[in-house]
Amino acid sequence: MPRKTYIAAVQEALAEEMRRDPQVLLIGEDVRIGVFAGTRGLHAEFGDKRVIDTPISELAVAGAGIGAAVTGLRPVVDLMFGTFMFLAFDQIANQAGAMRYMYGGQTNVPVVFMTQNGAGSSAGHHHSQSVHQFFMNMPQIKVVLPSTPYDVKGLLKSAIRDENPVIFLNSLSLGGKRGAVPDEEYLVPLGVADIKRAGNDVSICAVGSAVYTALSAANALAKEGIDAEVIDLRTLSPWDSDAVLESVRKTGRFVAVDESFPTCSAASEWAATVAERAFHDLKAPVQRVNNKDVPVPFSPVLEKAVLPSAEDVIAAVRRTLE
Amino acid sequence: MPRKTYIAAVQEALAEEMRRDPQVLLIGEDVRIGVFAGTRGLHAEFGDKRVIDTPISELAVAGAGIGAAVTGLRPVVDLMFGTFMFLAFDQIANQAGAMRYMYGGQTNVPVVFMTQNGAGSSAGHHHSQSVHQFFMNMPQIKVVLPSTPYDVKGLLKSAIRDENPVIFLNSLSLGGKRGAVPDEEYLVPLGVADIKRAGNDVSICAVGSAVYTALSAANALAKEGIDAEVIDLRTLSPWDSDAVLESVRKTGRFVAVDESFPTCSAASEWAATVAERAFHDLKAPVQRVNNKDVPVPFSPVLEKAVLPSAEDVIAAVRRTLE
Amino acid sequence: MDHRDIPIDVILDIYTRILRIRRFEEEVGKLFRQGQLPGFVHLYIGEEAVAAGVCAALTDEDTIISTHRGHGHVIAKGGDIKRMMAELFGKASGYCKGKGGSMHIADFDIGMLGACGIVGGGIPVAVGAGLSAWYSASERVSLCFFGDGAANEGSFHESLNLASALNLPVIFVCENNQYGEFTPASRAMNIEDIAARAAGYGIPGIIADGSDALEMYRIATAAVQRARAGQGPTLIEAKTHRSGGHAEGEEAFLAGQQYRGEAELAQARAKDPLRLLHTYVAEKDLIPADQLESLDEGITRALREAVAFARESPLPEVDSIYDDLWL
Amino acid sequence: MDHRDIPIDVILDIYTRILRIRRFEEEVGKLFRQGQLPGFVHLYIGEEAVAAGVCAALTDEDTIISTHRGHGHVIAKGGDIKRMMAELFGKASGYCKGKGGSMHIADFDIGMLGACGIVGGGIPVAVGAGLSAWYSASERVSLCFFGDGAANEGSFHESLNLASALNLPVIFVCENNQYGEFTPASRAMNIEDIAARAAGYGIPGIIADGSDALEMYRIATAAVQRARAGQGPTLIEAKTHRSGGHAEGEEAFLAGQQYRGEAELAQARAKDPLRLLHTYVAEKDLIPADQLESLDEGITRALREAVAFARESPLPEVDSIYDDLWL
Ligand SMILES: Cc1ncc(C[n+]2csc(CCOP(=O)(O)OP(=O)(O)O)c2C)c(N)n1
Ligand SMILES: Cc1ncc(C[n+]2csc(CCOP(=O)(O)OP(=O)(O)O)c2C)c(N)n1
Ligand SMILES: [Mg+2]
Ligand SMILES: [Mg+2]
Repeated sequence: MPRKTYIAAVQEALAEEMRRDPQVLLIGEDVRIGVFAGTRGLHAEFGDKRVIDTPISELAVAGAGIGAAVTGLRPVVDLMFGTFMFLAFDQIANQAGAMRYMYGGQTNVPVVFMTQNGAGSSAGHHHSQSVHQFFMNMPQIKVVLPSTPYDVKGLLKSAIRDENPVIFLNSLSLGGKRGAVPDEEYLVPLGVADIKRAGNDVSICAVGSAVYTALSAANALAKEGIDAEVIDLRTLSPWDSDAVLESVRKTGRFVAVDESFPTCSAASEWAATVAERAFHDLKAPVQRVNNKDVPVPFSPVLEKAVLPSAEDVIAAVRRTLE
Repeated sequence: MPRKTYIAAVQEALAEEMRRDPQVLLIGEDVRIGVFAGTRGLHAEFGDKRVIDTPISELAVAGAGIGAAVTGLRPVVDLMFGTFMFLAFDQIANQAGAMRYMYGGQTNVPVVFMTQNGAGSSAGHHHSQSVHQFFMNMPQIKVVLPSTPYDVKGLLKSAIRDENPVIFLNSLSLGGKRGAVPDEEYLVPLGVADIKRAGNDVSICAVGSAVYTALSAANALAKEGIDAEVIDLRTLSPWDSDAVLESVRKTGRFVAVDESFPTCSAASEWAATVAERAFHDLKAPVQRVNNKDVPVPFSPVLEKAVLPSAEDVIAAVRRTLE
Repeated sequence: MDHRDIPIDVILDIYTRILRIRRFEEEVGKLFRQGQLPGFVHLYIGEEAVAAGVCAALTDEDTIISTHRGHGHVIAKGGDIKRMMAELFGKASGYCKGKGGSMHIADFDIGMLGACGIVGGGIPVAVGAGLSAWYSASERVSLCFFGDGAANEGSFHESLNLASALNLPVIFVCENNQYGEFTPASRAMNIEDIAARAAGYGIPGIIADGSDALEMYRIATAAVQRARAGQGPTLIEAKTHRSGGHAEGEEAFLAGQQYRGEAELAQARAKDPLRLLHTYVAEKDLIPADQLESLDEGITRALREAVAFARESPLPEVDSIYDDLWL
Repeated sequence: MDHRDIPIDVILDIYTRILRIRRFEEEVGKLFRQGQLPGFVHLYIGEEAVAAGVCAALTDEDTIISTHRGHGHVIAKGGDIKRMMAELFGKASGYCKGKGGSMHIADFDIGMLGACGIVGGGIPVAVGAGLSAWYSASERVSLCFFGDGAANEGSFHESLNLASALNLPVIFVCENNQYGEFTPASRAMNIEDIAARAAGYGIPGIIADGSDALEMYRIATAAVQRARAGQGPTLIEAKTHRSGGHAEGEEAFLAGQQYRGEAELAQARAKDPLRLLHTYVAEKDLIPADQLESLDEGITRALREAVAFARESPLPEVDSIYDDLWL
């Protein structure tokens, strides 16, 4: 299978869906140029009408995506960085996240909001945050955060075909990551986890960049004979709790790894769910590994210190083995 | 002790702090009139310069509060309804929630953002949401959600004196609730929970309106000889995990009651923390009671059905006793 | 006013829309005072000429987006007062099965894309509806109503600029009733005319007498033509008045506080759009008086039926809370 | 240009600020290309006249708020290039102890209330600084820089209107360098002059030649006087050009894509504010050439020291991540 980068897989997904369905279009700031390369090259193929540069107006651009979606199009709205979504928060939460329900099912809202998630550019707090936890709280919003080129392509294609609003998060630090991506068409369904490493001693749950943190911890632990299972949820909402519970039933130990601020995080949700529903299988307390509970500092040495590390994960696993 | 309403206690707190400290002022939409009565009467006493009606511009008004705070004032910004904060989300998260850290401690940010939280007016999804969970995720933001007239007054006064940004949430449905409020000055410190009912069989943790749901469940359970402890956290961030863990060590059972959407909620955080740090004390799985995982519908019969009820809490307690 | 070029049937149509809104809102006010309606209701009385005149300039394919004060827009676009009333009662037979309520009525079948409890929240969505008309090279225009207060929201600014930058067929109708809740527009902004903001986006900004339904119709028609011709968005500022309060039952909020003088209120009521159009029609002898009267009777009867329908409709099943989440 | 009324010492002061910014930015560009600086850097070269002219019109008590392209604003306000450089290197001796970086430099002691990575994010904060000056009846004015791109954010609209409604001493300086990242302003808005938007808020909107530092100084001085006199906010649009890219290293982003023609770039460079002021000073014989030269040498020396200081400064202790959270 050909090996492609994560961001090239994003491009492929967009291009394929735009070719397949003329109702799919792309709007956002500098989508022609494609600052993070996810949208690069699409303007050349699809032109001004389908690859639409906008003013710097996140709220209106998000709303325009919603309005287009409820009138027959399938827009992908590029919002560039996670924190910029805060400017569009009202439209996403109050409109996209409610219209179908509030209007008694009169409409579908097939819009995808795409952005970069997490740290990785050493650019300080405003460019280094994870935002998935906010959208997970919203009942009518789906949230996706893939970790591999294969997944990102297959999931983005599914997200575009989904009839509901989807927050599609690309892991900022994984843009250049390479992996096998078939040339043939495929889809990865939303809501299905993937076991990235099978193991019997402890279940580690992660998404996005944290999957690699988990994997590298698992590899280190393997050398000591500790056999960790790494579950990549891929979709955060709705999330595949069955896969996680099944794994915990096997291992009896659970560690959540999540690059985000800790309180009310995805890791909190996973840990709470496991504690609630797999309590009797647990041999040790659930453990969470998140960012340290501070804003993300600029200096690489500090940035690294606040992000979850393989050492943090190893320590958490050890705590489950005490 | 005189009995006053929750909202009258809010008024008293604001008036007392404005009398005490000329740097305290109030800005927001219709704060002169005081739509929810929390700011009513203050314009008559303090005039145009300290009770400032603004245009309907949540983002700029929140930002103005921040700018005023970093230049020496202590503004209380009234944002009326929780969901309106979504329009100010950028300023709250990216500015208030980061300036002190990002600028290396050069400034304090003594601003209070006040709003109504939760359902209670049967006005549909846009006027019926809890928002505390979003702000709990932000490392540099404090979050308060009191349940009684006594607490709301003492906590609001502390929030105004705090040097850090505080999201101060009034429970929408509790405005008319009466309780003892001394005429003498007092403060309730941020970050300290209050046991609203002592008990030995199960620990129920709640905030705001959910405290009453928990209490009425506890009363019903008492009739069957089940003795529940109800912990009112009062401050959600930073939250008094010690008080909760201590209670769980005693009871061995934990139920979180939280009027909000379930995923990545305050209840998730509490449940995860208890599962992580009091695992060996737990006799049964932790339990969460939240809104049903759907937007908040308008029709009172549906609205009631989505909100956490005493029956939901009783059922959750029973699950811990199985 | 003189509107000789507007055909009688259009005038009658507009008159009918106004009257239907008026009677609906009067009934809603009464029901609310009787404690029969949950939640908040914001009545449109005094502003009917705006929705009626504007919507008469639209086709069924054109879409509108509304506000918290939305009943008038739904009716003007052709909404069914039975399903509206049932929605206000929170009944299963309502437009949104009881999930929306007064501030969230929608009827996608007639291009009414929804009212909105967030001030300014519908404006960006309307840009999207315009985007999709433009994209599909359809004749459709997207129109959106909002208040003077909403014109101070960031969403107003971003939306008008975005629609202008992309040259979309969007018509922005600002209902300047001089108040955002209890704050007068004069205190919320230092300009006389919100229409003046259009220049900041390079689009036409037109001031209209929002009490004159036929002027609203003419101005909207011109804006619609522009939009259909690919000439981009227009901002229309309708100067209007609400003759009642911000929300029904606001006396409870106000607790004796005054925010609007009697003189001002009297002035506002003098510009009653229903009476003005009635007088115009009568003076010019355009429509026979008995026809207008039987129209009123018909509407009143339909309203009685709508209330009965709403009352008799069942409440939604509790389990329906799980419906309409995902598609 | 003719600025006979501006005293020589002011001209020299402005010239010094420009030159200090220029040399700083040139050095930063070099260091970035050498891979010595983490993160993004957005250089201010070509736009120096705006910050220099404007800040020369301010006192130390007046406050400014900046953008992602903020180095020039810090220096113009009197910032310490050593602590700036150390911050860019992510060192403990930096302005923000390494927590802020290029997009988040602040110096509260000199009224520099912070740069900001969120486009338009500083504008509302500046309104608040104005609010507090107004509230304390201080002479202080609050000034805020932002780009043409930021003028399309809701924060711009809400902030200008709010400052106007409350009549606050806030000066909004829009640095219209014709681009928001790679999108030309002409595609992001359908107006020639952002200053035209001021009319929508009932405040003066003034177009300035952002390459002419002395014009910037004069226009800013007038706006400052207005603000101090309680006459409210002003919007100044400085027409300017960035002579480099949006961000250093953008070739990697662009991957060969062009967004600005050579002719346009040449035109921009012809308006180099440093050369223009140098020529003006030389032609009028206002400041001796050797004085300017030794000024340059002094700045260059100071910069070398700043780089050395930054290099030699220790990295922050890892444990310092827990400092500066709460007060
Ligand atoms: C974002 C937001 N802020 C505040 C409110 C509370 N609110 C409801 S209606 C209203 C006034 C709106 O004024 P305007 O836009 O002029 O409309 P009008 O009520 O006059 O028709 C306000 C402030 C809201 N619903 N949404
Ligand atoms: C809210 C937000 N949206 C988008 C960005 C990405 N971004 C960084 S700089 C920039 C361009 C800003 O243009 P302008 O305001 O004209 O300032 P300039 O860079 O030209 O100085 C953009 C879009 C951002 N940082 N913040
Ligand atoms: Mg109004
Ligand atoms: Mg620019």
